[in-house]
Amino acid sequence: MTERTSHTTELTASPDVSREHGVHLLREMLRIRRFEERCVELYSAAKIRGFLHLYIGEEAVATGVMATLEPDDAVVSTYREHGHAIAKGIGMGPIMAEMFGKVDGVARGRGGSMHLFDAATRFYGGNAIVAGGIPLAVGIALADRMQGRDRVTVCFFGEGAVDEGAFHESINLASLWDAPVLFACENNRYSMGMALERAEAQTDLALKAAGYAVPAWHVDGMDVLAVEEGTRRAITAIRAGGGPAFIEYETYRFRAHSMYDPDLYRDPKEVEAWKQRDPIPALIETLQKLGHLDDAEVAALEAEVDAEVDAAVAFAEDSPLEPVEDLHRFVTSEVAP
Amino acid sequence: MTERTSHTTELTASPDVSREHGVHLLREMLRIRRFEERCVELYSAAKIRGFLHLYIGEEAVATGVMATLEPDDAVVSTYREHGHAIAKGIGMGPIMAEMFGKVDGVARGRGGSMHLFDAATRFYGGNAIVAGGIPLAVGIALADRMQGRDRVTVCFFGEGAVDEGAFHESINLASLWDAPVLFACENNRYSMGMALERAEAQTDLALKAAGYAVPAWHVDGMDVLAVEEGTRRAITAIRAGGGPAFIEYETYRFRAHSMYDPDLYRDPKEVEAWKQRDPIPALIETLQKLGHLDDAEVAALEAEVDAEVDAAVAFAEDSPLEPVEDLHRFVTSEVAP
Amino acid sequence: MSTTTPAPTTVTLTLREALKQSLRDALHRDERVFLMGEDIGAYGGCFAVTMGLLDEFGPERIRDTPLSEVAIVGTAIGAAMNGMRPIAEIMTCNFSLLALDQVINNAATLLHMSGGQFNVPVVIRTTAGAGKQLAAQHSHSFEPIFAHIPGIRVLSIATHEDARAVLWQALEDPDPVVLFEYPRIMTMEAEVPVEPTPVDLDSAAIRRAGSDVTLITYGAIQHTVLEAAAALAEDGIDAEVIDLRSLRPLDDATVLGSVARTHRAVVIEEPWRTLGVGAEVAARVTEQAFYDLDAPVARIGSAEVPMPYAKHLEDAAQPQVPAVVAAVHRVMHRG
Amino acid sequence: MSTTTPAPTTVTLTLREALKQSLRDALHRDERVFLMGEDIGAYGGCFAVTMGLLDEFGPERIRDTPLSEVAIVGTAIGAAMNGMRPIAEIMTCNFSLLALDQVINNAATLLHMSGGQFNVPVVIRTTAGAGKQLAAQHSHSFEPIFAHIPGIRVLSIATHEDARAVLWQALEDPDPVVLFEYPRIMTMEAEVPVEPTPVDLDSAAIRRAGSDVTLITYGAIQHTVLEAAAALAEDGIDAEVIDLRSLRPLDDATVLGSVARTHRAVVIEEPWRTLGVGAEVAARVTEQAFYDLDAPVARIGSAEVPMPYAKHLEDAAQPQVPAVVAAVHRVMHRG
Ligand SMILES: Cc1ncc(C[n+]2csc(CCOP(=O)(O)OP(=O)(O)O)c2C)c(N)n1
Ligand SMILES: Cc1ncc(C[n+]2csc(CCOP(=O)(O)OP(=O)(O)O)c2C)c(N)n1
Ligand SMILES: [Mg+2]
Ligand SMILES: [Mg+2]
Repeated sequence: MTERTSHTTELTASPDVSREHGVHLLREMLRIRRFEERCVELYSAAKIRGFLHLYIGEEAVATGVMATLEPDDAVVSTYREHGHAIAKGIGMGPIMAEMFGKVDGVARGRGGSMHLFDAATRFYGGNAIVAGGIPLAVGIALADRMQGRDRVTVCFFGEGAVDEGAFHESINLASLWDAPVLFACENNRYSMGMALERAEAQTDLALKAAGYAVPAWHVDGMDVLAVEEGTRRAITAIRAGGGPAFIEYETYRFRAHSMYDPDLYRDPKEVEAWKQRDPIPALIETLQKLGHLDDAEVAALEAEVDAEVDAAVAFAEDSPLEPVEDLHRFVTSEVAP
Repeated sequence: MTERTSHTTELTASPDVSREHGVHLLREMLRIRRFEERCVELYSAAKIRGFLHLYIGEEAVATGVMATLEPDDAVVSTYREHGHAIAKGIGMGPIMAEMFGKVDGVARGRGGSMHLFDAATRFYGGNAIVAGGIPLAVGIALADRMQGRDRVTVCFFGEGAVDEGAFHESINLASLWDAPVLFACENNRYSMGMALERAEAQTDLALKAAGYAVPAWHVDGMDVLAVEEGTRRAITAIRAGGGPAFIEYETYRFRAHSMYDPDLYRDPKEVEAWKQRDPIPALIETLQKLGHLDDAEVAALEAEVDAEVDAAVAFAEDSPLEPVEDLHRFVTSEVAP
Repeated sequence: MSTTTPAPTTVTLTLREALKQSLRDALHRDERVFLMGEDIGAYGGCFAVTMGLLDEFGPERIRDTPLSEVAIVGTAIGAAMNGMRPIAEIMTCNFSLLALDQVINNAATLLHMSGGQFNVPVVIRTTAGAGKQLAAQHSHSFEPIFAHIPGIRVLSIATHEDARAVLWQALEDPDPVVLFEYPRIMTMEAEVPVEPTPVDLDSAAIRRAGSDVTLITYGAIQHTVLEAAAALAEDGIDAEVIDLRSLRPLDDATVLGSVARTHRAVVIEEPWRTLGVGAEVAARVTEQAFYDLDAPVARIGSAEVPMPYAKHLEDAAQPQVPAVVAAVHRVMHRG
Repeated sequence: MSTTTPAPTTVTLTLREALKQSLRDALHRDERVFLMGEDIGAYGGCFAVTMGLLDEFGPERIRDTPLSEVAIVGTAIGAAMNGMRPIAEIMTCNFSLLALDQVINNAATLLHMSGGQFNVPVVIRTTAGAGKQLAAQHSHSFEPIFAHIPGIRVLSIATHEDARAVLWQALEDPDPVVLFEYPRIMTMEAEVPVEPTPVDLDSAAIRRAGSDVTLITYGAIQHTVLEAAAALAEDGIDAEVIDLRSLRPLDDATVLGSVARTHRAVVIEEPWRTLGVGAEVAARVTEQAFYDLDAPVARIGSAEVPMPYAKHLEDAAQPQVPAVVAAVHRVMHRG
């Protein structure tokens, strides 16, 4: 009888954070939250259409992860990517315009909510095929490595993506080829209506990474400081040439899967319990305890964020539509790059 | 820091075996070996065409596994399946006729070497898409379970199939649904020219099964008694309703991947070393040590097997071809079943 | 109390309800039937077609699966080979590509490759089509890819009558059946007989009789084509509208019979035109009725672009009434 | 010693060697080019096309992969989006179905879906065709499935000249290119100029000029078609043979130009006929040259069966010279 062991580590944050950085994190989370709350209104007003998947409740993950990245690091995301896009630094205006289907949108209105792209910030898109973006991330990272660039690619995906063969093929290849990728698994416990324990025979997702000799950690995804600390450790190792890493962020979406979802499969008590762990009030409390923030400052921050969201909506409203004659553009490249 | 542990067990055989059973195992291995040696000749003589993948060196696996099965148990296999087909009880004649492309072949000449099928012995085919048969096995097993039948399905595949997403999706589903499947992984260390350690970041394959909460064992695939003992333990647990199990049989193919393969990627010394572990002489030695067998009996066995192979070839030679007019038969069913 | 009102003979159903009734009917009739797919149970089905079935039939027969398209289809094939009658759902055909190997290399192939020993009575339900601003990865129409494959039957179901009958008929087939349904029209209502009427899904259906031109179509877009036919009627052009319904095998007889009368044909489909079903229909009509034709068969499909999100672009990319009307005018005025 | 023999101007190559030269050339010219695929390195390539390249270019540029078709294609796409010029090999198109989601939903889609920001200069090499008794799962011809998809370019390479030029040309394309090669003819030899000549792979090639009938084809089967043309010449029928070469986009001009002269056409391809490339070509010719045609365009494809192993059945299932000759006779004697 041989015993094989794989190690995973629970990370918890040190409550130490500078005022400046703490306020930055809070601002980012608020920007995402308020942006999406406005999206809900705009969806009801039929300004936004198609699928709309909200990140509300999960803001600590995108915010904490992006805090560890350099501007040149790349991100690959899913259809639930508003938070990632905003935190990576794409302007709210072009994101909102995208959701309005306008030509000043980040994808000229061709992508919509699920497909935000931005070459300037190395945001390689919302991919709406579950796990479909994971091999792309491996390739993007590999290209950086082959070209001698000191960059990391962060690949976000939900715990549902772990069901897909594409995840397994990709993490194995990343491990074999030492691709500088962080596999950032946002475990919000449900893939649409499917609870993790009904979808995976082994629910410890980090253990799966061990099947590919990839170091793996569990991180409290409701605590932005824990997210940042855990992620930084992984990113540092990856950037140092240590090959890929995997982090499972334990989180929760406060809203339904999409605007179409009647949310029949979750116990309202469960949702309520998770809402008690809302990362935004939690951070405010920490910062106030540390004496970094008073109520007036919070109010000012809120006002600042509201103004930004207002401006984004105005920008989106004002943007023209792409002329219909341009429908066939970008099926193939217009100039050789 | 949490530690997660998965257990796998090395099994080694007890050298205890009855004379009758020992001779049975030897006969089966010889039948497979001699059949395939004849296939090589017939390939050179252009009687057999297409791909021909030999099992020579791996006979202990098919033989030991089948010794644990009931006639009603099902088998799903790959393109390297002559050994499985013979050991499962399909007549050598119809198998050889298949390889000749004749109408009396197990698949009327439509399948050839890679696609042996036999409903009577519940042999669900050689599947030639790597890992393509694995979900079928889960479904076959599930159907038995749903219909209250006390049967097991054995799914053979090479270690290369573990690279494919299909393996991961399938073993997860089997585990979730308690499908009575044995995942029988024949680890012969190469998938075509790709050495396992170049293809899998984590080469302990049984550890991957742990990622799906499936019990897993390593078994010496060059020792037919070890194969039988280890498999029996798994099959008993599966039949008792314990859900799927995974066994990694450590084995080796003595020949190239297929008749097209120049075998440039293996060190001849490595091949030689494995040939020293040939399961057939090893079993003969064990049986002789136990006083179960003398040289004359071995010779008689050899003669018996040669005669069977001769008869199979004669059967194949004599079989007619399917009329060309029947080409379109079996694209759809002829009668509703 | 003692008076009885006569039982109603018709009922108003949405297409969604018609499909659900068909599933319920199949589950009741044959205990070997079971459903498996992503979110068909606890969630209630991506398009609510399977809503309530988990409660009614329990988790052994309404099986929620992980996000594992290969395993879903492959497992269903295996179960079908071993005595069950699985109905596997691939939420939308956008994800069916992930399982296409199983469909082509196994479902469509095993009967032939096993010399007739193993038939595969699996039904695979999926959905197709654009029109809800879901963008490129969620708006595909892959009927042509499936219709290319020998060994499977491909049905396209876009009316209430067909929807109510389809699953039982598909399950009676000993071979694999791939069903395309259309989310865009799930809420469309129609009055139908209380008792489902058997329909012959092997043959194309003439949805509107006409004498001047044959409009050949299938799927949700047929409702657009019927609108176009109504518009054409106002112009004095009497269009016959044929819903192919079975995309593999194709029912040539109905199409040719119509073209023999009208001498003109337009094929309208939602997939991309190049190598679409329309190419095949046009080629067949031309091969078999060359001298009947007064004009070449015209074809309309979606613009050959990944489907954009923005409504005005999506609308422009899909076949619309004016394009159908214009194409008919072109074939009427040529030849 | 001091005398120099003039450098030879031609060289005899197998198709395999021509393809290998094309790969070497690409690897030498641009250091961003790298190869990835199953058994391309240590094994030497499933069809020996990449034999020796690992020694020459090393494991960073000749990357053996696990059996993971999704990851191979997806990773290549990602690398292409980030400055590399990957050539991904899917050993045979039989396995390409496993990666089709990546091809369609990512490679073909990302440029458009990102509003023009991310082009995907990936080359995917694969092989197609039957004829080696490899049975149903190893004999597919999936060119039609790929040719249906907007956003990718699909090339079919079956001559030495094309083979020597193809990879560099494909790599010059800023968008995804899927290359079909043909194992059955890898050992075919031809004398070609020592220096590769640039060829225009966007356009169809007239492989044999003729005036009586246009035979439109692509891939390995064109050599069968050329044989048929030779046989027809003995019957006094002068056939023009066109190799489409680019299956997406299709070069209509070359085809229509020929049909305008011959007034008759037959399309011959190795895939199944239904919804094949031939359907599209027939539909286009009919649409654009209806009044030029003296007979409907005829189509020949493989029998609509999963390919059987037995030689006589495999032969019967594939297009052969007599079938081509017979089809030509039919179109010559009609109309
Ligand atoms: C291959 C594929 N299968 C199914 C779907 C439909 N679908 C969209 S999102 C989703 C749930 C994914 O869950 P998870 O990965 O956990 O991410 P989350 O939505 O929770 O963020 C499903 C099933 C899809 N988009 N792609
Ligand atoms: C999906 C797929 N990819 C590639 C191949 C080509 N191929 C055939 S056998 C083989 C090697 C498989 O190795 P393994 O699973 O270890 O089985 P073994 O041949 O060693 O028994 C490969 C790559 C295939 N048949 N199917
Ligand atoms: Mg989730
Ligand atoms: Mg192997």
